[in-house]
Amino acid sequence: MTELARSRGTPLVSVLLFAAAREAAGRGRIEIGYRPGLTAAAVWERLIGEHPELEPFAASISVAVNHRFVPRDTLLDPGDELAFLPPVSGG
Amino acid sequence: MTELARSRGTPLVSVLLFAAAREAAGRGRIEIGYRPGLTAAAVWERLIGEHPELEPFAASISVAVNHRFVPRDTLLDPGDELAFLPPVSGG
Amino acid sequence: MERFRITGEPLDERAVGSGLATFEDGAVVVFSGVARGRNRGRQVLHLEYEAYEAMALPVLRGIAAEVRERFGVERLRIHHRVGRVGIGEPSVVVAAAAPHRRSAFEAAQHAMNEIKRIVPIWKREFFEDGEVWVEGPKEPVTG
Amino acid sequence: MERFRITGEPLDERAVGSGLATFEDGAVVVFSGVARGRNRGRQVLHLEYEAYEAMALPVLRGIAAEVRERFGVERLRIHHRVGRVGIGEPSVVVAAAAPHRRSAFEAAQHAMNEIKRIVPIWKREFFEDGEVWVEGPKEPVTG
Repeated sequence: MTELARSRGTPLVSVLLFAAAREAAGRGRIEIGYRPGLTAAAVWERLIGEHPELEPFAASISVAVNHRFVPRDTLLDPGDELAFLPPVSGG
Repeated sequence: MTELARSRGTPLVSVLLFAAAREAAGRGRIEIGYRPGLTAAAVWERLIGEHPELEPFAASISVAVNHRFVPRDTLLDPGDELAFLPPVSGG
Repeated sequence: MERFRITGEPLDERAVGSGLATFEDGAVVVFSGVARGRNRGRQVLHLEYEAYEAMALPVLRGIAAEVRERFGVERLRIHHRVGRVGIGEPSVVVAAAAPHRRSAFEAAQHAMNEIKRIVPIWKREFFEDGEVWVEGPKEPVTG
Repeated sequence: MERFRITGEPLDERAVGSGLATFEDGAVVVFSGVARGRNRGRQVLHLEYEAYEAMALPVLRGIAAEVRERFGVERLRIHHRVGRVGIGEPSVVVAAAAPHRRSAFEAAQHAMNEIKRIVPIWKREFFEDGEVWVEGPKEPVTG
């Protein structure tokens, strides 16, 4: 979808995946096209559609937009950096 | 009393004072004669008699015999090391 | 010495607390999280940490702001390592200085609890026969 | 490295926690009590500590035994300085290592609380215009 979005000059949202989720999807960064009304939850649903391996993360995934934790129903803006974070285990 | 006790070959109890109590009494170590039935409290009373400057410590002083905290009414044995400890402030 | 640091280099545990106390501080607490050689009965060969660094740093700053507000502790440093960490090596060092010990302890302990809960860093354990991503609290963080 | 030490020499904060963690430990907490330059609004020039050393060492061992029993923490070191201590210098360093952070924090904090409560050591503060023996909890310890 990256190339499709770019070719039309559509405003983009960057989607980041980390750790086990990144490995499950086989990719850590995806650019998707922005459209008004797009929520983090909608992006997640779309990701699961393309990468069913992400399904097990659904209940525990946290969402961050522009480096801040946000609720899943957060509306996105063009240029946002959206990240899906599996349960953290730093320290 | 040290010399008196020694001259008779009486068994002794060593009495130690520390910090502010040591300075109040002007001495840190006193040997006193042992007699059956002697308690830490009795030694303290005798100390206060000789060093009234110790009176203010009466309520807060802790008692140790042979490096262990003990109640004031503890009976002493010959050769014991008896210490009167003002409230500690280490750390 | 940076207050917050995510680094691929070995942490200098000794340096993190050094020079942190001011004239009025009577207590310094330094916590080191060390890579354990055994976890849930299995021998661990080494660890690997991955960070979402652009987010981890502001989250650490947010933790420090909360520590200041809750415990009045302003002198706090948090250094976290990423990449491969050998057994016995520190993966995180938190240092807190305060006039009295209680708030220094609270600050360091609360910071560590929050690091475990919300800082976007992930740990992978390597065993003789495989590897596993460690997952922390399953409850999603919602801001 | 001695587990318990009362010394007239400067404490090496860095060394006390060093090498304490074993293969199974994931947490090391090092607490340093530092001579403050200000106390109750007065400027302190330096401190002086006096110990009843023959008793302080067994009391420290007793604290360690209690820490082991209560928190299951076996790796604990306590070093206390005596004599003159300059402002900013550590007067006491406590290090605890354990598999998990909670017990390491509890061990270090409880050890410090007990040091303040029962170890026969006394602090004297020196000011521009005099000096004063600091007194801890007024409640006598009865064993």
